[in-house]
Amino acid sequence: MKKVIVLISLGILGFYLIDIFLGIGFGVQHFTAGVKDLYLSNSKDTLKVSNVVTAIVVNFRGFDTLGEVTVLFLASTALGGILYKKRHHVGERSVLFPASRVVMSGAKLLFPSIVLLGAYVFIHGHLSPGGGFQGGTIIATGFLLMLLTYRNYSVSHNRLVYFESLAGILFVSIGLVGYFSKGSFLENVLPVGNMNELFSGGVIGIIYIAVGFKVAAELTGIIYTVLHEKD
Amino acid sequence: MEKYLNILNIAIYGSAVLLMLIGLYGALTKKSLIKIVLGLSILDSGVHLLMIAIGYLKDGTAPIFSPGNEDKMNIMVDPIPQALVLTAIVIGFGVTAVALSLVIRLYRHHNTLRIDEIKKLKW
Amino acid sequence: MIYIILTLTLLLLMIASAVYAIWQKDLLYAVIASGILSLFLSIVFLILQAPDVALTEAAIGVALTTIIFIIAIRNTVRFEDEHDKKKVKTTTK
Amino acid sequence: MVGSPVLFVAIPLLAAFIIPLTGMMWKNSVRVIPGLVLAFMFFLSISLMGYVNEHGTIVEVLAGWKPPIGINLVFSPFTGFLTTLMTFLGFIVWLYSYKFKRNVDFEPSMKYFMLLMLLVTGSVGIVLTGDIFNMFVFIEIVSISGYGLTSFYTRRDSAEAAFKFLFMGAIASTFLLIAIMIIYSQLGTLNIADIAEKMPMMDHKLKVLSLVFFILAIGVEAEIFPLNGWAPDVYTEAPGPIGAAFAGIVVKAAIYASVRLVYTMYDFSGAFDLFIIIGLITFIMAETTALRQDRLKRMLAYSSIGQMGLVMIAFGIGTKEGVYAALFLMFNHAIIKSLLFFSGSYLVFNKKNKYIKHVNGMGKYLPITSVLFTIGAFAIIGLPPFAGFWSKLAILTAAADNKMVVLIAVILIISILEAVYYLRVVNRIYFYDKKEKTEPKKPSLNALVAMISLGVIVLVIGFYPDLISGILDRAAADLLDKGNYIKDVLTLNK
Repeated sequence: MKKVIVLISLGILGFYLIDIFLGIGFGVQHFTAGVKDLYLSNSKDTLKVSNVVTAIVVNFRGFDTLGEVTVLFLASTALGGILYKKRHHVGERSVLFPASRVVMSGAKLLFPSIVLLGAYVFIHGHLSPGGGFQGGTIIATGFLLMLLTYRNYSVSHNRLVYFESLAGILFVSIGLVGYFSKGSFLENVLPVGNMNELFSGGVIGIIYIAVGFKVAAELTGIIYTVLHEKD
Repeated sequence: MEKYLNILNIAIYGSAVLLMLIGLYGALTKKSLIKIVLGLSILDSGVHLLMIAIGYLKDGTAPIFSPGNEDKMNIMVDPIPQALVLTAIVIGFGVTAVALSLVIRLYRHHNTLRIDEIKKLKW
Repeated sequence: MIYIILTLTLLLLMIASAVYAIWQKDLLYAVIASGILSLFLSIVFLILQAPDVALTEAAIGVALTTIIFIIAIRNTVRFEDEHDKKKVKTTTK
Repeated sequence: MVGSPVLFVAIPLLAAFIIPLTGMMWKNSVRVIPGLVLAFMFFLSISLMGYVNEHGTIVEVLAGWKPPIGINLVFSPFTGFLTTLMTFLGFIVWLYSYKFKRNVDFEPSMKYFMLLMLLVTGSVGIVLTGDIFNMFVFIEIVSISGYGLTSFYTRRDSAEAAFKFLFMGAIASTFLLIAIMIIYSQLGTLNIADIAEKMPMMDHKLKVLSLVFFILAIGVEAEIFPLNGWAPDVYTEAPGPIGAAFAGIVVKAAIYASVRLVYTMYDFSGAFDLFIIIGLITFIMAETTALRQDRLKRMLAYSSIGQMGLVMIAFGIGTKEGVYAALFLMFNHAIIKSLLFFSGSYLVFNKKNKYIKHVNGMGKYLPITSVLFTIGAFAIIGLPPFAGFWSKLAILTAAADNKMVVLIAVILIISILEAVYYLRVVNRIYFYDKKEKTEPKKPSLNALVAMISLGVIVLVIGFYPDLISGILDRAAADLLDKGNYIKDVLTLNK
């Protein structure tokens, strides 16, 4: 009975959604006076950032990103609170599968390159696809690989907290520097440089590196907390 | 070419909406808590696809001014939905992580994942 | 043309893995299916000219979400209808 | 200018990132710093209110990009009023729970205060922001801290309540994204003022559908009738002060969001009738359910939902008197409901299920708390010398001006129901004998200060409603002046 009601309401919802979006159309310019062109031209001419998505995420709508980083921070905080146990014994880590020697040496070989790849992705966030979130996630997957392969591989919790906090403080401080020197939070205070060079885009690169460290530390922390969750 | 674009139009929006409906169906009817969270994450994927599809421009290029690409501003796809989806994906992951930790704790209390055996989740 | 067929195939596979993920009683398989869904989704993002999003979806959707689901399954039960052994024991006692 | 609206968000986030570091060195900092931050936010909002009264709305540009490119924050008489109210309540909640969980481990208390601070920050962000996607981000911040705070007690069924909340919240956030994308695909902008200006260009059908998705999404946090299934559980299972924070802060922010959408962004009047209908259903359903509750916090939760329905009705009237009444109701509800949650949780302290019968005879054991609860109960019913009377009077006058006789009748009848269940509790406090042997817990000094200051506000506003009516008047005029909002944001005469 419940399924029937659910199906009927989903049918109604689906009908309206299809109706709306087919009406909107695909692959065409939907609006004439939107902000899209402003973003594109400002990113090219004012900020000299080649990856427009990065320019939007870090500068034009950098406030969203600050909120987003906070959401991850909150998620890891809430996670720790939810899974908290009174007697703070770190339980045995759940091992998903016993790792063979091949996997072990493979992981050892792969780990540095994964971290390097992640660092590359967030350092070049304003030039090529990628950025702090992607790079941070890639680094976190590297740690995940090590945590899964080696039973007694551990990440210092304090070190994660340091990275997380310092990166967050760096992000907000850059914003506040912009506020106090130029009058607007997160405003660019550094020279923008030339297009398609590593040192371009002013504070964007620095903020994305901070975001990368923060995301990497937070995601590793989340995985670490959940992995140690075994009765 | 018009005709094919039309097919893609229906296919992309249709599959995005279908993904959302499948996810919602799973979240609303399944009994297992993990299945519910899985449904929610599929629902999220559908919405993300929908958002990216709105920003797409026929024969567009990615919104990156890489060398040799600097003057293609008019045919670049819309970068704003992409930025929004980036934010939404990360937020979605945060919510999923919190949801799964709640699931683990519920399991610790009740030793089951079935919502019909956990009293308050019946509604 | 090939491009359209590729897109259609990917979309079809995506829907199929979503349906499989919801239908499958074995949660582990379901979660893997949803990871595969994310993989296809990230390729679709790439086709739709969104490389940034594709990268994020590949890293977060495919790797992290899947692994965190697997850890959750590891800590709870693997099958949708399964009751925990502890509980069964206490009821039989 | 003494400060700027962006500090409402920047400073708490900076503090949130610093707290884990200082917590390693000085453990007490995890509870002191959030309090300092909340106090700072309160004083900042007061000083900005003073500025706004003289010089008009402040529009703060972020990242140096003027709207519609960048995100902007709007501190107008209306948003400023709500910000002041929320930050004040946030500080009071912090003060009340300062000693909370003092004796247990360090980590949970750190999480509690951090999540509380970010809950207030997120709510203030929802109110101040002038961008719909930014609003989505803040709503998520509020939701996630809400999930964390709800599941704070590990020994109770709080995880269930939190999961229920999360389930609704996750679906709501996808609906919100859909609504945002519909608007974006039609108008190409995310700035509220810009959208409001371009709204006539939008197709009527899409307009209606996007509003429906918005209401479905925000309705979850705003506790609108079919979407409020999570609320009673969350209020019951969360720590007592968090109930107050939800009723006083989060719901206010969500109501603000829906009001901002309907009053400023959308331009068709049918939405106002929708508000009245939703409000009436919510009001009637919640108050009749509250009558049947046997747990104190659950009763307060349903009463809170009912009051929100009343606020929706008042906003739905749509005239200046209606908005004035709604704002007055919001103010009163925030103060009074917090007082009720605070004193109520001491009246049923240490009881497992917190039934209403546990308050029996508490008048003798906890005299001050009982008096404060009674003041709160009388005030929320709307008895004359208390603050609640003036807001009820305002809404009845507003309805009478518009000749909505049925509305007046319904509000009066439901108010009698409300009086019945509140007076029942007061009756139990004073005229029943205490049965249990357990010693009631005496409120600590900080909690007492928090409760008494709220009680004093209720009394003072009750005797001198003129103290606040000027602020409310300006806020109401500000909300109704849509053209001015658009002009302020888009032309930016800073």
